[in-house]
Amino acid sequence: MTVNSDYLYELADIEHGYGTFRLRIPSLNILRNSSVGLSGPNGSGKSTLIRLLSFLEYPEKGVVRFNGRTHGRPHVTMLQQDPYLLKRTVYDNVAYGLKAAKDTENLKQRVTEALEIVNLDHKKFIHRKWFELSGGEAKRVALASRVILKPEALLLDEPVANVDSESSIAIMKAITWMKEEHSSTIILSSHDLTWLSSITDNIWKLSGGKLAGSGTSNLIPGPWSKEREGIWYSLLPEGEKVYTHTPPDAEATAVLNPGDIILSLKKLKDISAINMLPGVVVTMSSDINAGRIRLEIESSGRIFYAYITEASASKMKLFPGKKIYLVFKATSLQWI
Amino acid sequence: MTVNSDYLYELADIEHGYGTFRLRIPSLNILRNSSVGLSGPNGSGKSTLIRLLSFLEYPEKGVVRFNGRTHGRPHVTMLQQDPYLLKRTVYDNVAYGLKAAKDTENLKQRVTEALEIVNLDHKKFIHRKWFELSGGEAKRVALASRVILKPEALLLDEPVANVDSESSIAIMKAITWMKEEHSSTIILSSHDLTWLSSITDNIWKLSGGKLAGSGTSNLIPGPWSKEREGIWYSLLPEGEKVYTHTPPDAEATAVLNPGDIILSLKKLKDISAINMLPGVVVTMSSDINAGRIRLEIESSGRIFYAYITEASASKMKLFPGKKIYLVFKATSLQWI
Amino acid sequence: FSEEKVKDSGKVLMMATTTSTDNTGLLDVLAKNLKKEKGIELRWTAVGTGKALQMGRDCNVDVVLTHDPEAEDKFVADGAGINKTQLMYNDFIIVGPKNDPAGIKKKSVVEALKIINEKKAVFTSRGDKSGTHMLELRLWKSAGLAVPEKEKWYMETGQGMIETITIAAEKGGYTLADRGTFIKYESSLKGKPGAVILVEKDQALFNQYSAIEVNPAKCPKARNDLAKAYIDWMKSPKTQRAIGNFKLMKKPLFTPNAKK
Amino acid sequence: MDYLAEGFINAFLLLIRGNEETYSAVYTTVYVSSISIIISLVLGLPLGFVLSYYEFIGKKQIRAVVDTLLGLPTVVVGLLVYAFITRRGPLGEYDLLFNKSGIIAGQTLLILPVVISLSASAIESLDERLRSTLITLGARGRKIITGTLYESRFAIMTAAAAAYGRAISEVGVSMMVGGNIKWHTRTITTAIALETGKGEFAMGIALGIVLLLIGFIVNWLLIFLRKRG
Amino acid sequence: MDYLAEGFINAFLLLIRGNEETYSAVYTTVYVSSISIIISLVLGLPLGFVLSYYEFIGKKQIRAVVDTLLGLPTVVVGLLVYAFITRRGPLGEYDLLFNKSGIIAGQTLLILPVVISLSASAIESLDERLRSTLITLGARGRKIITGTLYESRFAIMTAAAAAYGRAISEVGVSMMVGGNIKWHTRTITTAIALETGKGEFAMGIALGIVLLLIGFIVNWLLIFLRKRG
Ligand SMILES: Nc1ncnc2c1ncn2[C@@H]1O[C@H](COP(=O)(O)OP(=O)(O)OP(=O)(O)O)[C@@H](O)[C@H]1O
Ligand SMILES: Nc1ncnc2c1ncn2[C@@H]1O[C@H](COP(=O)(O)OP(=O)(O)OP(=O)(O)O)[C@@H](O)[C@H]1O
Ligand SMILES: [Mg+2]
Ligand SMILES: [Mg+2]
Repeated sequence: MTVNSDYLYELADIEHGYGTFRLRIPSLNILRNSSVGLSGPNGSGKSTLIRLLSFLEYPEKGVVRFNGRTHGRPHVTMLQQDPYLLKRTVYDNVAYGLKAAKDTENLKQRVTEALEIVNLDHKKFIHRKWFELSGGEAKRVALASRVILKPEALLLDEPVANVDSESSIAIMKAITWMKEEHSSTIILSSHDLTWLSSITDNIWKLSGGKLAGSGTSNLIPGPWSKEREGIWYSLLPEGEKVYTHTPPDAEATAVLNPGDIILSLKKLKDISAINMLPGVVVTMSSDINAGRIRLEIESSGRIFYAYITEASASKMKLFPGKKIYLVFKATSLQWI
Repeated sequence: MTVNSDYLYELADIEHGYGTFRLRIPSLNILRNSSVGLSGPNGSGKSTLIRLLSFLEYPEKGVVRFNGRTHGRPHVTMLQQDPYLLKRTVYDNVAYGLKAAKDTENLKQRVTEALEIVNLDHKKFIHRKWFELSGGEAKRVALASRVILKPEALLLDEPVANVDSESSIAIMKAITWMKEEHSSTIILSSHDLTWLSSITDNIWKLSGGKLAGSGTSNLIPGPWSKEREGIWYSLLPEGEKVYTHTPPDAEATAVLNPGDIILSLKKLKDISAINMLPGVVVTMSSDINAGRIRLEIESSGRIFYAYITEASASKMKLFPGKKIYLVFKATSLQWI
Repeated sequence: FSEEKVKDSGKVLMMATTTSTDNTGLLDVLAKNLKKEKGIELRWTAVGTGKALQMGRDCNVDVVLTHDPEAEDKFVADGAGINKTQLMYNDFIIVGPKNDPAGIKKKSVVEALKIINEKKAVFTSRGDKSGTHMLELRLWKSAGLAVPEKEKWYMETGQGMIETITIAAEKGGYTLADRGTFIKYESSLKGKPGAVILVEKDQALFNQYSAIEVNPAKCPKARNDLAKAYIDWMKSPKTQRAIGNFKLMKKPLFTPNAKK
Repeated sequence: MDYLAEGFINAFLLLIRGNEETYSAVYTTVYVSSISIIISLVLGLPLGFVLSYYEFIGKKQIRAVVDTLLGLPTVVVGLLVYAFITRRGPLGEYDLLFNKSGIIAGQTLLILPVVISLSASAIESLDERLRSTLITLGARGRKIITGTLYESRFAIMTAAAAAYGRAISEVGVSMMVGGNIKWHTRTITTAIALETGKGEFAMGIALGIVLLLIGFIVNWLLIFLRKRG
Repeated sequence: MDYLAEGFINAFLLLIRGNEETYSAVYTTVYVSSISIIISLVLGLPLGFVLSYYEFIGKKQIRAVVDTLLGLPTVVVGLLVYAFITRRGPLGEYDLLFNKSGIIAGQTLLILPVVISLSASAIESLDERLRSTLITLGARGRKIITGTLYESRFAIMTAAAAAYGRAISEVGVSMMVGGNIKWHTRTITTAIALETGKGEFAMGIALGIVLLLIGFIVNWLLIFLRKRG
């Protein structure tokens, strides 16, 4: 039945929206047993896409295929961004899904395990009522009630917002374990790119309802103004200009691949790259692809992502707080 | 009336709790026009403390003094961890507080400004209904409806959870502006210590309802087991042991000041420090106190915070992904 | 609430009466004449005799028009009312199923009740202390029988006349009814009634209606002047004629018998 | 069955031909129940708020009493009001008996528990975060009440619809206190009782249909207030 | 006012002395209204769920009709049921008229709109995240209904209390369909109507108090179900 058994999800010509917002995905395939991250600014459509993938909503146009079929509810489970606990005890919340599926063997023990997976002490929490929890505890109870179902696809919308750093690690490990032991496919959204890239095979970036390159691309939204013939610019929040060639329309959003950015300690002269933005390194973090370091650089009120090898990092003596220049060509900006 | 006019808040002998949880604060004073961060694991009492400071609840024991008085509601405003929007339009949500205070001069313009402060395009959002928002947008609308009130004390419970990185910067700047232009006192909680330390004068750490040192202290919870006379240890999630001298009780939590940690590239021998944990640098970020770099190091499933100067960072060629050892003495652990 | 002030200033007479006078439509005709001739606005509330007298006792009405001689006498004796005046009568009948299973047709009332008791035929009773009910109780007594209250065949409906007839018809039983209501019942069923008249024109079945003024000594606010005028007007030959001429389904319902 | 069909025809004729008696009863019904519902909402909503928003000793007991009063038979309310406003009663001098104001008092008493109980339940179902949101936004006193009621506006509207339904359909109070006096205190329901008592079942059904039409118009208007679907 | 005091004493005497007639009416009332409420909940809760959970064309209109039926006078329901179950009606052969089963049918018809409307309103007030939570946890079909009703259990209990109140306090159906036959179909409310009609106002009040006592016991039991406060 399945056209290509390597793909768990196949999306074609999707269009979906509310009000003025439209999610448009011409094509997207998700490999079985992979883990995919979704990033992008608020309102870019991450939650909308996750709702479509969990079959909570059906797209207005196009189809979402799961294992080649157009429905997949029993095999998919999702954690909402702002999860809701049933008005019952923690135990009843976590056990609910298994009870609904009439799979109640060893229930007590499985609930205990699920709580441990999300780093909650079952002795302390199992008998609490839904309102006797802090924000992060509630989030983790909701997560436990999904993890316990061991679904084919596990969709998590911002699972570590409000969660403490130790539990983030625990959740990261739980997700890896789900992927390895239960061959689950994992789809996650998060604003914490460090966390997200430590757990996913690749990250899709969304912007205004469109896929804007994969990985941790930089987005440069419009409006674009004309500087002179063939050269247009967009203003960053604190006044610096990003230059490009003629944009498709004045409101278009440009994508800048982090790999296309050159870092320099000094202002460079007489080079072909037109963009030279002053910035400050905010954080450096290790990337899942060993040997590479991910940088967050603030420039004119906006965060840019860039990569650097360990070798050049130590050669440039880069550390957080250091002032540097971001150098890239007008043609490096691509349109979505 | 006020005993000491430098302090906006004076807390003495506070005790408050639900179920088995107790928040106990023998004494805490918050300087006027300062910005204070609250950190700590889930369930440590951050939200509880913020509710007390916002006079939403009154402590079972002890008093919270605001400007020397025991109530302060009209001068304090708070953003809940999991904010709730009134079932009205964005405009009505943001304008609600000013209307309630019958302060409606220039209302439209002030609402527009408040939305811009939280990085929302007022033209796009002002007429939306409460349910026509993404998670991060809703959070920012809730924040705008607090910022617009320009209160004497602004309490924000995890203001940037679910918020994208660009908006985080905008919110950071808005808060700084509130502090400088309106002499507001700001109290924030967050799990994002990088963000938090970039905006606060100092951070209080909470653990199990108690203040556990200021700043980004490391917490090492029990249970403690006896290794031999005078030497006890606590197991980290992945099996490493942290040693200390006799704890006050087996369940006590120890505090380890980041300044007491020595970083080493090699395993050290024949030294007086008993603890030597292998770890990996996860992130490096610039600290508000210039010249210092904050490190997050994962060791045995737990994150440790440490500081290092720029000079030693470049001498040691430290970068994210590097393996190092955390060295500290048994006596560096303090009990709360 | 301006229209309600009329009651104090204008000539508004408040009367409590039984449902039979109201349901037949007699009062609508009389009230129109009274307004025209005397300028008195008659307002009435139609309830059971028991309740009507109680409303008189409570001073909530100025005059009562009822049909239960014993209760009326007690009402006057208690000092609640004065000047009891007989105005008209109609008569009662016993109705039952057309095939008359117990066989009481054309018997006297006393005999009919005896047969019903013997054969344990279904009998529905108003059971509501209305004039009709009180008469029924007296009839059982004069037949030398105890009221068969707890018998299975004896059903107390505790409802109005029409309902009681309807229940009798549904259950294939007998009941005591006033002629006026029965005519109404027949007419509403368009000539396919579930019950027919079996016993009638017995002296014991006369049903006397009387008006009583509420005692102004006990109820100072009562409009005794209007009550007196109303009763006088009811007694007048013209009104008495009008009562005699009042017909439903072309059948006269009431016989005027006010003493001159 | 015949009189159902006949009832429909009669209802139509009554309204088309402009039967004066019917219009008088319609007017009385609408007048009396509209005033009753307004008074009950004004009194009942704040009480419902207090009963759900605050914690106090005896709260549950009071709630049980209010819920019990939902089952107050209309005749009993009629009797109670009668006892007070009868000429010999404590309020006898105000001349409320057999007047519309008496019916209004009785209906208000009758539907007040409906408004209190249903609005308390509506407010209880609200998100717990609403309270702290209103307070942190600076709402005080009356603003908290109105803000809370506004958040539960759809459920409050259902409460109002249920209370209105109870008012226009009740017969015990109107009969006992109003007296079913033609042109004056006769409501549609007392007219139905009268017609049914006369055996005019078709007429009773006809008037019932008229009453339902009124209710339908009122509820149709409410729909326009419920914008969000 | 005397009636009130006298009524209280009478109520006390009725219950203490074990008045047989009263106990018979109490039994009939409780029996009839308990069965009616059970049938109405079984039918009404799923209908209320459908009316609030799904989106379909005509939903608002149906809701307006249901809300209108909240104002259905009990006499009219009585007449309707009567038309069907009279000997000459379509269901005449089943001998429902003047029997408890007839009253049950009528009361069910009467309180079904109450259950539907109030439960629909209760479910509408639920957090919108509940639906997606139940679905993502794998609930299907009946599980979604029960899960949703369970989340709104406090408001549903209020709906049940309101419906029960309407059933035990109604008089039109019991009178018209039941016939108020002593020892058989006489309920407390028809007994009250009878006593009041006789002018025995104190007795009417006394029976009203007895009825309220029953209601209070029922609501008191419900309190123990509402654990969370
Ligand atoms: N019910 C709705 N009606 C109208 N607009 C909506 C609705 N739900 C979401 N939107 C809009 O759709 C867009 C996409 O929302 P979505 O929740 O998918 O964003 P997101 O990427 O998850 O954002 P966030 O990071 O804030 O969670 C937003 O602009 C939002 O305002
Ligand atoms: N209503 C309640 N009843 C019982 N226990 C409660 C209640 N609210 C909170 N708690 C408990 O009190 C403790 C402190 O909660 P609090 O919300 O202050 O934590 P927090 O530090 O804000 O955590 P988080 O980072 O998850 O937001 C937690 O253990 C929580 O389970
Ligand atoms: Mg989202
Ligand atoms: Mg919290």
